[in-house]
Amino acid sequence: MSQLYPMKLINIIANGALEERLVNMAEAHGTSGYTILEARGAGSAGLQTGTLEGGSNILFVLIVTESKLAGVMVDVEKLMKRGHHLACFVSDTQVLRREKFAG
Amino acid sequence: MSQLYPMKLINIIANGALEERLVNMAEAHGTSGYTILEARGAGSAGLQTGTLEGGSNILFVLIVTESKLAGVMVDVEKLMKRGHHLACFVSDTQVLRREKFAG
Amino acid sequence: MSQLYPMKLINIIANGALEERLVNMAEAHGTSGYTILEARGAGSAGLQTGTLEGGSNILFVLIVTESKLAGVMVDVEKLMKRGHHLACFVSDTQVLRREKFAG
Amino acid sequence: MDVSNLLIPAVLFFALGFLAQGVKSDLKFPPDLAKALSIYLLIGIGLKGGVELSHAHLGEAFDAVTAALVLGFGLPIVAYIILLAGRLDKLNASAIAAHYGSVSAGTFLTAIAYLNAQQIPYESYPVIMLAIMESPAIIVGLLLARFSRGSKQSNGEGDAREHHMGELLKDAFTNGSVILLFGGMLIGVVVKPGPLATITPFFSTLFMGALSLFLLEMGMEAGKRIGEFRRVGWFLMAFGVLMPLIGGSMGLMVGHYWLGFGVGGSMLVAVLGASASYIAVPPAMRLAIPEANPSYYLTLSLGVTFPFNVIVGIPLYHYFAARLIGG
Amino acid sequence: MDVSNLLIPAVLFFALGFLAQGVKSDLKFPPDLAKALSIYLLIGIGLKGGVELSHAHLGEAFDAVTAALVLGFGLPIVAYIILLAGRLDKLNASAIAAHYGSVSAGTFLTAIAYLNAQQIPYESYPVIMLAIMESPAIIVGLLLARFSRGSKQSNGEGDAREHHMGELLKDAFTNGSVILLFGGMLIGVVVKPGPLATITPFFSTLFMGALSLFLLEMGMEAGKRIGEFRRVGWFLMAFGVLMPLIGGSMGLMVGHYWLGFGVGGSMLVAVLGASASYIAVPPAMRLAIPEANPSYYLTLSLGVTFPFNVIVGIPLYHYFAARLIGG
Amino acid sequence: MDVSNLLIPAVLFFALGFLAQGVKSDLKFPPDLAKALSIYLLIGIGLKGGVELSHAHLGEAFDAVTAALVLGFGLPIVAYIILLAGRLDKLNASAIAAHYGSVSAGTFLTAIAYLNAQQIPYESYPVIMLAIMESPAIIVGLLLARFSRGSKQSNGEGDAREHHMGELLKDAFTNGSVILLFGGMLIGVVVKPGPLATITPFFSTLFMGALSLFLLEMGMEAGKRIGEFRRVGWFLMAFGVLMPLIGGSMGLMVGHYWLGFGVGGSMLVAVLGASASYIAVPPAMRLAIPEANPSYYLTLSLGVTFPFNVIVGIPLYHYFAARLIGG
Ligand SMILES: Nc1ncnc2c1ncn2[C@@H]1O[C@H](COP(=O)(O)O)[C@@H](O)[C@H]1O
Ligand SMILES: Nc1ncnc2c1ncn2[C@@H]1O[C@H](COP(=O)(O)O)[C@@H](O)[C@H]1O
Ligand SMILES: Nc1ncnc2c1ncn2[C@@H]1O[C@H](COP(=O)(O)O)[C@@H](O)[C@H]1O
Ligand code: NA
Ligand code: NA
Ligand code: NA
Repeated sequence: MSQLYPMKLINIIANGALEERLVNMAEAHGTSGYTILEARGAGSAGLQTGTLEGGSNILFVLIVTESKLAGVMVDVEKLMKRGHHLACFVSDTQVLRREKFAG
Repeated sequence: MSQLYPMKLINIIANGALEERLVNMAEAHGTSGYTILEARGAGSAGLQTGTLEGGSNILFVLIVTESKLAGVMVDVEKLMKRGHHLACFVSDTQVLRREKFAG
Repeated sequence: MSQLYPMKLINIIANGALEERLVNMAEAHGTSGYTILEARGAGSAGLQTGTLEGGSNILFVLIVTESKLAGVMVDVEKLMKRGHHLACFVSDTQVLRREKFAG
Repeated sequence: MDVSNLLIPAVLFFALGFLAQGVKSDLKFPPDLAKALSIYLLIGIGLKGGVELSHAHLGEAFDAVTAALVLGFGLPIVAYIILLAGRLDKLNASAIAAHYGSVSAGTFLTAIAYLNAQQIPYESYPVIMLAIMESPAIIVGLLLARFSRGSKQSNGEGDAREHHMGELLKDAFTNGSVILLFGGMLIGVVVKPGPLATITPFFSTLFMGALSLFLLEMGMEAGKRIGEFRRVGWFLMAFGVLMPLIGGSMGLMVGHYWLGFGVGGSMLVAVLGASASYIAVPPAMRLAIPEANPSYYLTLSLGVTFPFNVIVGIPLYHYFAARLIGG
Repeated sequence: MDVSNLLIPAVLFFALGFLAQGVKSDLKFPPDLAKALSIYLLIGIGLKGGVELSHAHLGEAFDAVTAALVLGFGLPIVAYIILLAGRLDKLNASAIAAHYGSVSAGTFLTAIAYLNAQQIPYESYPVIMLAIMESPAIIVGLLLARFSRGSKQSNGEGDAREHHMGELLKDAFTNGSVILLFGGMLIGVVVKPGPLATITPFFSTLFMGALSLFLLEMGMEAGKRIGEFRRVGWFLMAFGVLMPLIGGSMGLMVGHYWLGFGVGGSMLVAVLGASASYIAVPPAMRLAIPEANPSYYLTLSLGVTFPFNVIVGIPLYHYFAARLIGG
Repeated sequence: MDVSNLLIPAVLFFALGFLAQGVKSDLKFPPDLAKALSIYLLIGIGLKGGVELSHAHLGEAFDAVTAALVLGFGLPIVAYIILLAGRLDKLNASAIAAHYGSVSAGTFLTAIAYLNAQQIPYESYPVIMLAIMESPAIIVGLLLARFSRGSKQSNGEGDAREHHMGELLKDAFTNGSVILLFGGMLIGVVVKPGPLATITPFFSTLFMGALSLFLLEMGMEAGKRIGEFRRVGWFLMAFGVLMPLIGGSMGLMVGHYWLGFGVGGSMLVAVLGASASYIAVPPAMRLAIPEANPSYYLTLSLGVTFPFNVIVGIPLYHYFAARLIGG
């Protein structure tokens, strides 16, 4: 039975314009990497049809160790405090290789 | 340490033709919003290559408060009872701002 | 209140070239299906901008019964042992219809 | 029937895509490319139809429209009866029938390319018939399904369905393909030649090249469906080859005896009758007949009937049109 | 003002898309298609502008650039004052103002198509002005927002913001649209006619057709925004119709009295003044004024002002240009 | 060597994309656009090659094919030796070597545009060589890696691998680029001029414009890789500039002394030798040599060698070809 190790799965849904900021954030916290998916939707910032840059969302996925979670959350809250429209949710997950994500 | 609040993360994978129905459902339950991602795959409805409208899936993501979950599930089951092919799975998650999702 | 049944949600992020292998794996384990989303990102394999086949990721999503998890993990580890660059994480989830996924 | 007639880009690109799948090539098409191309092609046909409609003879146009409606409403019923005779459940039969009553623009355009390559002239009305034939079959499918459900109507869900019905009928006339075809047609009719000429290079000059690219991708799509054949079983597979022959001959009759078209035009009506929709109808059936199994109708229309028509059907319908009319 | 002038492909395709949404058609466009088309169109305009710039009269070009800067810096301030007068909060006012100081290439190109269709000649400088006018309004919006925030500056975040400022200003000049327009322009200037001719079929011959397809999708986008109208409220809705009229008349004055353009040229400057950006500015405002509500400015520029300009504004500005100059 | 020769759209658009990244512009390309364009371009080259092949002299064609095979099998071995000399591990060396033995269609087409711009004639065979050279290097890389793994073979996984091997070899001949190039070529050969002319506007007239758009995006891609330079280190960076010079000179020799091509043709063979694949080979190596680090080979082929060839290499190879042959 392969061993699984607990990690935190951070999901951030925001306008594509925030991509660079989020990537920098991930790198600043020295995560093993990051994943981005194109998304559409609607929320407090209105309709995001995904057709124009100004109306396109991304789903930014970040797997981090428990220890890194707090730090990332602080940065995400900073963005929200500045007024950026984004949805952030965190779930428990497990990964196959701890060393890969514990950087 | 930033406070995180428990929420339910609903995922629905279905043919793109169901998008309007799902969006209406989300709005009927007064969620703070919804997110849609393009997807491909295979299931009981066969191969969904994503190339033609009739064979393209969406991943419909909905974050709701515990209290709203039951109601949404009832609507999803209605769709399934009508025969619609979809996969629905629910996970526990936590969000940064409760007020944003508790609408 | 609609009944929800526990399942395992397997997520694999890898280069698109691995798609066929992953699909075969899912079929080998007799899952009810699989879902694929296009993704970008960065990791130990470097930048994956999604622009060229060689630099495009997929997010491969698989819902399986607790009992099938171990078997799938073994296959995923085989891929990793061969050197394939991929991120695999598993979460607990719940589905609306057990019989749909318990195949 | 000279095989070299099949050596036209449209057919060869389709074959190439099909073959690429056959040898399990890692060739991938961005999913959105096919969607973009089909939008482009539908607008292009619409514009072409509109221009021709603008100097069409009204009486003839009216006949063509009526014939299209007859085929659109009639063929699904024929298909439905055959499918029930094959012991297929009523709901799947309704959904599949709708696909065969409707048309495949890709097949129709391949036939056009085939005729152009051999400099065979053809009437312009079939283009209009193509647009007309998108919707009726969807409605027939809807009604067939509704009656199939029968008793279900009595229970509580019934009302939901009733209420539903109107919306679904509306959908049949507002589905994407219909909007693009008729929209393009209208624009082709009302815009003066001057301004229209500014978009001709895009929508007309490039048309056949774009069609080739589209067919390459459709060839791959068809190839991917082969794996689904075991799902649909032999009876349905046979239906996927038999039905186009029935629809084709009915189309041929209508084209020749009713509309008095020549070899080219009659063959095109045959193609309309023979082809099955894989763009407009599948999403419509997803909503209208959710109980039906999408892998049945997609595999049949895209994986069986489409390749059959492109490779075998078109030259066959041409051959019979020539025999019948003597072109 | 002959209504048949509106019967040009660009306008009709926009209307078709808008209508498709109105009837709730299931017509879907692959999201990436619009992005690809706007990239194509911006390069195309740039190349066109570059070729014209290469045989432009420097003095006149300089005047046009100055005028563009004046409009680009002036219009947002006008918009800002009106919005504050309407009791809109300062940050939303700044963000919206930036959109109206900038321009919409889609609207501009529709105007070009409109002029071509009626064989009305026009000066080439407005193309250059279009490129110039992308950035200034973004900067004005930035500065307005910064002052609006006022006190906030004092607290800790302040420095972060300061530090921020330079980067944001830089963004204004390096945003995608600016790069494509000026890049295309530069290439149009430096490449010799021979090599340039090799890309003309792609970027020039197809241009109007590609524009039609883009406008079809933009029509759908505009249609989708109608649902958001209740969000923005009546005052902003009115602003979305009033502001283009103000910007349009200012543009008309500048075009005629300052730059001495004819009917065609003056009308194009009016369109630059009247149009609001929905491609370059929204993402810029997302970063520069995150506090503002994106559904306000997107709904206004794309859902209200864009349709208004395409259907009503363009012929209107033409009418007044003709009255003023007597073309 | 007149610098103005570099002022051709292809090169300038590539530079524009590279620059856009350099200034951190927010310019984004829809990911699928590059994939769609590369499919289009490969088919386009194939068709062109097919047409030329159809009136090619068989003996000469045979020589060209042989030469292509020699380069395709030889160059990776040269690259491999150099890389091992630089103390790179065997598996990464094998993967990188495969990229340099194969070719870059984007680079080749830029060279074609460069020659056209200066009206320098060139032989048609290099197009065929391009198609031939896609696969051999992949096979060499595979074999090199297999031997590198050595002992591993003995353990249980071995058989898996053995079993694997055939499939991987098959992949080399069925990868997407090969299918499109040879498929296009075949279609170009068998289709009669009449029907072929119907797709020429799409695949041929637009070709250079589409190439410019593709290179714009590739310029951005290359620019994004700069951040990865520290990952690959100095030795590999140097290799990325040195190897094209070696491959280029070998190509030049082959083109001139073996195939007896003129300046244009010899330069094109040099470009085939000098260029490294970034479309077909990376995914192949992902499967064939998973242990290798993809950021090495992608950064080298796309971030170092591609820009080097487009900006410096092509004029350089032309210069030497002219010196050698005296054009
Ligand atoms: N309740 C929700 N469920 C799923 N996605 C949401 C929800 N609320 C917001 N989102 C997504 O998050 C994006 C940004 O949210 P907002 O800040 O509310 O505009 C929206 O465009 C949606 O895609
Ligand atoms: N076990 C599974 N794991 C992941 N995705 C699934 C699974 N089963 C079904 N799906 C997805 O859900 C879609 C609809 O499922 P179905 O109703 O079985 O056709 C499929 O096309 C797949 O994309
Ligand atoms: N910590 C992480 N969080 C989110 N995604 C990741 C993370 N690490 C890797 N990935 C994704 O997994 C892919 C493969 O990872 P790797 O094997 O490290 O190259 C990367 O391209 C990323 O898209
Ligand atoms: Na039919
Ligand atoms: Na303006
Ligand atoms: Na090479």
